[in-house]
Amino acid sequence: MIRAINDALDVMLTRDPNVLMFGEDIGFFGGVFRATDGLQAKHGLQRCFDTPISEGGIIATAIGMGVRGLRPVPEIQFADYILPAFDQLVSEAARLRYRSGGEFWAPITVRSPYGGGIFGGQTHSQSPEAIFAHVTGLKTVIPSTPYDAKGLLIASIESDDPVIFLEPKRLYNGPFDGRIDQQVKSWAGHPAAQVPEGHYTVPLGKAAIVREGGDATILAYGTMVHVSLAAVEMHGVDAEVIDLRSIVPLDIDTIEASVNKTGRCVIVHEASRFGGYGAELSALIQERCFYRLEAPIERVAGWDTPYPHAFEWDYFPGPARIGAALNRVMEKN
Amino acid sequence: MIRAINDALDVMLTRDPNVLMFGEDIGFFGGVFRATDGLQAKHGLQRCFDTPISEGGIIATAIGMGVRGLRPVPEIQFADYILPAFDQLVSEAARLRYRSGGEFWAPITVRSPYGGGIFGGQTHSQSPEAIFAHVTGLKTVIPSTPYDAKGLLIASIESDDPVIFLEPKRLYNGPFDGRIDQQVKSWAGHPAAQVPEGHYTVPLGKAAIVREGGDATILAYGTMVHVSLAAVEMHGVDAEVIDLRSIVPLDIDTIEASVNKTGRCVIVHEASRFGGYGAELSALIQERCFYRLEAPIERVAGWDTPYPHAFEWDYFPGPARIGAALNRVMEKN
Amino acid sequence: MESQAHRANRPSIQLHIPEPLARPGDKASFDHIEVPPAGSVRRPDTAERASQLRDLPFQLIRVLDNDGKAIGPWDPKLTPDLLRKGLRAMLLTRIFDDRMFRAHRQGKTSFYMKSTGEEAIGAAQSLILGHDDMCFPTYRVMSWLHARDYPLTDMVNQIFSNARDPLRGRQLPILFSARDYGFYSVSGNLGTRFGHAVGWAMGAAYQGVDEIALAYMGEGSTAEGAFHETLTFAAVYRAPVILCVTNNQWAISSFSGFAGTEETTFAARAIGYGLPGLRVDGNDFLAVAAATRWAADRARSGKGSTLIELFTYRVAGHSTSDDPTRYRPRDEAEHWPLGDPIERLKQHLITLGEWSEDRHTALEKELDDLVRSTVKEAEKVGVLGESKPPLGEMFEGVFAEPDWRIVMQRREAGVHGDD
Amino acid sequence: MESQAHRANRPSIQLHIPEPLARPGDKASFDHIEVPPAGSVRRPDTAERASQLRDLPFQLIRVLDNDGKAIGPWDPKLTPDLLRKGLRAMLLTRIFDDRMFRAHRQGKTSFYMKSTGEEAIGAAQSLILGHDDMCFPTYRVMSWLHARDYPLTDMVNQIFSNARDPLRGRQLPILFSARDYGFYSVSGNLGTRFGHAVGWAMGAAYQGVDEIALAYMGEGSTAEGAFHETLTFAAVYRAPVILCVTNNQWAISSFSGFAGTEETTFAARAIGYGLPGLRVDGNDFLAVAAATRWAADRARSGKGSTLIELFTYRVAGHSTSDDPTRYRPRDEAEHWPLGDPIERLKQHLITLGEWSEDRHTALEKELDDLVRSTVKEAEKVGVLGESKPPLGEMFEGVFAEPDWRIVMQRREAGVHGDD
Ligand SMILES: Cc1ncc(C[n+]2csc(CCOP(=O)(O)OP(=O)(O)O)c2C)c(N)n1
Ligand SMILES: Cc1ncc(C[n+]2csc(CCOP(=O)(O)OP(=O)(O)O)c2C)c(N)n1
Ligand SMILES: [Mg+2]
Ligand SMILES: [Mg+2]
Repeated sequence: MIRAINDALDVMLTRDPNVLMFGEDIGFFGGVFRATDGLQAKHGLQRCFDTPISEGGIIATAIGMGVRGLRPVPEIQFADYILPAFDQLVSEAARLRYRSGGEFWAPITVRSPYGGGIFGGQTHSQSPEAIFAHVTGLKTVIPSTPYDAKGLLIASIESDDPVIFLEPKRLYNGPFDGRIDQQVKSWAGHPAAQVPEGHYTVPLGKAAIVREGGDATILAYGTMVHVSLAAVEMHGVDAEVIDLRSIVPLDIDTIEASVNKTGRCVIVHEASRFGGYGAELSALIQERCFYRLEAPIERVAGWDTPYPHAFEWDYFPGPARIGAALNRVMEKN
Repeated sequence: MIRAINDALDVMLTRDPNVLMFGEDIGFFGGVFRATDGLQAKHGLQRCFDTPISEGGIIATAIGMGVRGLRPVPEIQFADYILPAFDQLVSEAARLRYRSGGEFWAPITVRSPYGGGIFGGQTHSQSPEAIFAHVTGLKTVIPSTPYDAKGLLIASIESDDPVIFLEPKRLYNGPFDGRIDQQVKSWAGHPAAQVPEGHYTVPLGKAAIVREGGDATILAYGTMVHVSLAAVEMHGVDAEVIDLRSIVPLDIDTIEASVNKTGRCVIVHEASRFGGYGAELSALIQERCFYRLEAPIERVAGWDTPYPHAFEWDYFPGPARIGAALNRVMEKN
Repeated sequence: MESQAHRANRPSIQLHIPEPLARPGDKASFDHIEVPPAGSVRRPDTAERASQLRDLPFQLIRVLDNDGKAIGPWDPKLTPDLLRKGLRAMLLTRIFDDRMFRAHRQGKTSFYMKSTGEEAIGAAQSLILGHDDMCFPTYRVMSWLHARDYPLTDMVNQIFSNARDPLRGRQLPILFSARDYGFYSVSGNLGTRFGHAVGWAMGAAYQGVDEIALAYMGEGSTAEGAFHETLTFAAVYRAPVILCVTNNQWAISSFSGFAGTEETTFAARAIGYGLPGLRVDGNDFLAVAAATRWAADRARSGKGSTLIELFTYRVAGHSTSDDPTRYRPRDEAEHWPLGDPIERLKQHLITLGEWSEDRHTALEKELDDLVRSTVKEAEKVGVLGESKPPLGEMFEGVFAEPDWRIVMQRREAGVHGDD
Repeated sequence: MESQAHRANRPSIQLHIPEPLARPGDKASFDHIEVPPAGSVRRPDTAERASQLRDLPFQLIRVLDNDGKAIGPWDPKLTPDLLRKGLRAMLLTRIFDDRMFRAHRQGKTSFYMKSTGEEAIGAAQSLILGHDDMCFPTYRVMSWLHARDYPLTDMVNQIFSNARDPLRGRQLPILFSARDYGFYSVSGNLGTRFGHAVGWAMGAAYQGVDEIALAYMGEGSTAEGAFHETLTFAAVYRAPVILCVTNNQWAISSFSGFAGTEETTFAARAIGYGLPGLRVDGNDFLAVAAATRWAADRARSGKGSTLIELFTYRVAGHSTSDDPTRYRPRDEAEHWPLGDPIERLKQHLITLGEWSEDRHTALEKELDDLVRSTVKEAEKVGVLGESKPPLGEMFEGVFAEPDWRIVMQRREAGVHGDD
């Protein structure tokens, strides 16, 4: 996936002189995860450069450039470190178009690696998507495959709205499915790792049904898409697995159709459960599919604790926990 | 309510030399809403003082004092302006005890006026409770009456955990119930405006059933408690109205018992709907009361737009919108 | 570890809380403020390195002397026409402010903020910078717009939040936005736009054009982290931006000691970033113009950013919600040593023979009439509560295109068709 | 508005992006760094006003000369015992770091960070400050703990995240906390604890005790808004706190130009806050000790905060995840002009006749053995993945008392009883 992201950035730098990117260590070095590897050398010092360690400053600067008509793609090194820029994102990027009567807006795309599974401890593992989803005026996009990563990232950069583009860092180098007893897989051979050359987009707000099924619906995004597929495989439930791809805008139609069909639903995310994005999904589904639901909607999520270093695999929602939830919605206990 | 808050602060300054407070304009001036009126004169320059305009600095400083064993009660002038301190609250105050293996913690109480109804426009009207509720390690408390305000504030200051204490600014001077065609009321004569002298607490995590009823359950907090009561009165539904009082910790037992009794539920808050705290309530209830629910849980909330100045009363969830939702859960259409 | 025994006879420790020299009831005092004579500060070449300019932040650039003459190397030698334009803008600002403040008392608007005593700042800078430059304002530099002849009716409509409000009822009065007038969107939260100016300016440099940005921050707001982030980015990338601290000595009820001036100046912050820092008499139209032009020339020639402290005094209350007699002597403004910027510019023009008391009185009358008739016109559309933009405007502009939530909620709120 | 025509023949504008003097393959260079002789900086009285100290941030306080002699007014005249303690702490830090780095390669821990070349800082400051003072560290001052004889086994257990980890498996290796050793909780996010030090120090002043705080921030991290907020509060309330910028010139792959040093120093930031700013040779144990003592005396006597820039060089990679040869010349460290702090202190002690090569070799051996045996002991408990604290620890310490969510989730996660 990291190469697909690099490719998307390269394509956009090549196509559009208004695109530029900056962030901590992304210039000469190419980023701590190598997302911008080679881009400064290829496109020049001014198109992809390092910044002071100041997330607030990075986003403020990006907004100012966006106001001029540029399309900056700032990187925040870890999503945990977006918080110093939270005010800029919420009070400025998200509000600018509205409050100025449409005179100004900030077409910025904030890329940031997020999520767990790499033994990164509390401040290199968190999933902050819920606090963005609640902010009116921000879009939040989360890919789960190389194909989607490239297409969604290009669509995000081309969007005239501010986009938080969260990259599941555990998927950078392979489709991790939570089975920690198995050999680490690379993307090689995965169908969605075939990334076309050049420009293409995956539209924001369109979910993907990554597995059709009739017994239950699983809603997931990012790494949890792969973990959910593994859970389905391991637990023999014919579940439909939906990859949301963007959580704002949300593809409510696809979700509603699926749950109306299956009558059962499990929602999965890495972020802690209370007040997480799963709560909104659960609320929406019960509002729209109430008379079709056969069992309570289940949420499988991180525990309501900070992300704990040594307990990585106890915290991370693995296939076993998803399987148990599937069993509960199938009333198989 | 503002006098009850002032009273609580006065009581705690008198009782505990470890209590001190600071914030923008709260010292000599007594705060833009007069919450600390007279406290500097009475307790001294060092116990209640002004600060630089730097919410991040205010909270960082409070944490450092808390670590020493003091119990600082910083004020953030408007809840909209907590965001520059969001990182301090989330990455530091909320995590300190956990990550340090219990060596350090920050018993701070962050007071801040929040919510709408005063024609304050986008940045003086917002309700940010959902983003705090999602943060593991923070408590969030919201009173709706003078009695509760004093008792909950004292309990918050005495709590060893960091507490976000959100004061519904529209209730400072009277029990506003959303009926904008009626005369503005003061607290005089309201039963919960009788505030005992001296020290008492209202426990965190205990909801109040402010109106018993059998037909439906309304969950609300802050200003919306009063608006909900007005809606019940105006629409003639025998609804049980529950004032959550603290949203973390949440009194799930009281909620569960009520909804199991009524089978119908309306959740009300001022904050915008998508990803709001109502989503968590809705998700919890359908998880716990699924087989008792007779109709979809309804959410009445601010629209998914920024808080708009001229459209105050179109945005603010008034008794009419709550009434319509009550009708929908009662299937009265 | 060293023994702590030797500390025994140390003075006892106390937490220092800054206090202003005078509170209500005290005798007002500006004794701590040194006012050097006009013309006493050197004017270095705009190409000089910042490290050669470390003396400037501790001085005060003044051009107009007590007789209304322009003195010394910073005299910007502006044309009488430009000076009269500036005077008109300042006077209009003052008259407009007074009228709007009264409109608030009459319930015609929810909120208002005056810039009494600070009118020179926006007016001078607006006239010195070019049409393609961009200013990132606070709520207290409305004279920028008045200097560029922003349509007064639009302004009043915004303040009345009526159906013709150019910001569509979405924003608090006076938190303006006027792209065509080089005036960026203001918002209620402090400090956050300072960094946008740096990004905008970096964008100009990136595109190879010599447009520059100018940003304002109140002295109280400089305590926000955003101030530092902005200066850091401005310095690191040598952004063509002028960063202004309008030090009017008060932040609501808090005197500037709470922003950290007990031992230094705001201009001195520049030294730590390797930037030039100018400290300027903000009530001196010519000094403001001169310093701005110096910084603009420097920025346009690729030499980067300048920090300018505009030393002034907030004569009025903070806003319509404020009562300054609660926290400072009622007559404090009368003791303020740097005078009234309007009066000073007027005297200068008279000294030059380019203005007269009669013309001044006539101008006052003209502007007063203008404001009155504009308010009348806006009142015909409606004041707060009588008239507002169509309800549908509440749902516009959240995103470039609304998503299903907005579409559904519009409907639920009863918005039909074009409304 | 002024016409823009006169700009026609301006030089063309370009966005400036800082670049270090040398990248991999280039000849390493520190030519831009001036190294003044030891003893050349004046040592003002600790009671002097900050406005009298504005020269200091542009100098470099050094005590040890090239022959290992202590020179000039800043010589702290430490006892040989204290010097040997310091040497031991530094050496232990170096040996421990090397061993842990290797342990990471062997998969025994998830992460590690060395402080090679910077050991003097934590060691000297730890020994100068008192037991009741509190340090707010970064991940790169572990020598503070080694100087105070923190139990090595506990440290290794934390790094191995095993069952005896004093932080209960909740925190990344090396993000330590050791209250009894005056060592505040470190976290992965940068900069946020700087302000806690000010609050802690204000608390001390509030309580009328002369305890002081000392906080660290890497030079890269100074760009965070928190840096400025901290300095502002420290200055406004004259907090008894020493604020240290450890300028090791690199922030992962970014040279210090990205933190804004192309035209100034970090110590110079102090001027804008009205604080004293000292710039100190961070590889000179005596200079660090002397500057710290000066600032501590000042703080304890109610004169407030000092900003100290500790000029040093990050010899190793940023962490176990980093490969510095990708972004700087492989041999850059060898050209660094301020030498190795261990070597310099050792020479000084030898010059004083208080140490010898033999004793040094013996000490190295002793410490190496100590570290080896400690690691063995910790390995008996278990390395990463072999052993961890009981699962129940995941749910402890979220709040003072768990709420129902934690209680239920503990159960759901399979925690029984005490586990
Ligand atoms: C982030 C933030 N914090 C606090 C406030 C509340 N507030 C509004 S204006 C003001 C004072 C600003 O003072 P200053 O920066 O000196 O500007 P002035 O009003 O003097 O022009 C304060 C504290 C705010 N609007 N935003
Ligand atoms: C808020 C935040 N932003 C970014 C990071 C990622 N990060 C970790 S260390 C580091 C470099 C820090 O450099 P410096 O402050 O100079 O300290 P040094 O490592 O040199 O001691 C960065 C960018 C972080 N941990 N926290
Ligand atoms: Mg001010
Ligand atoms: Mg560094």
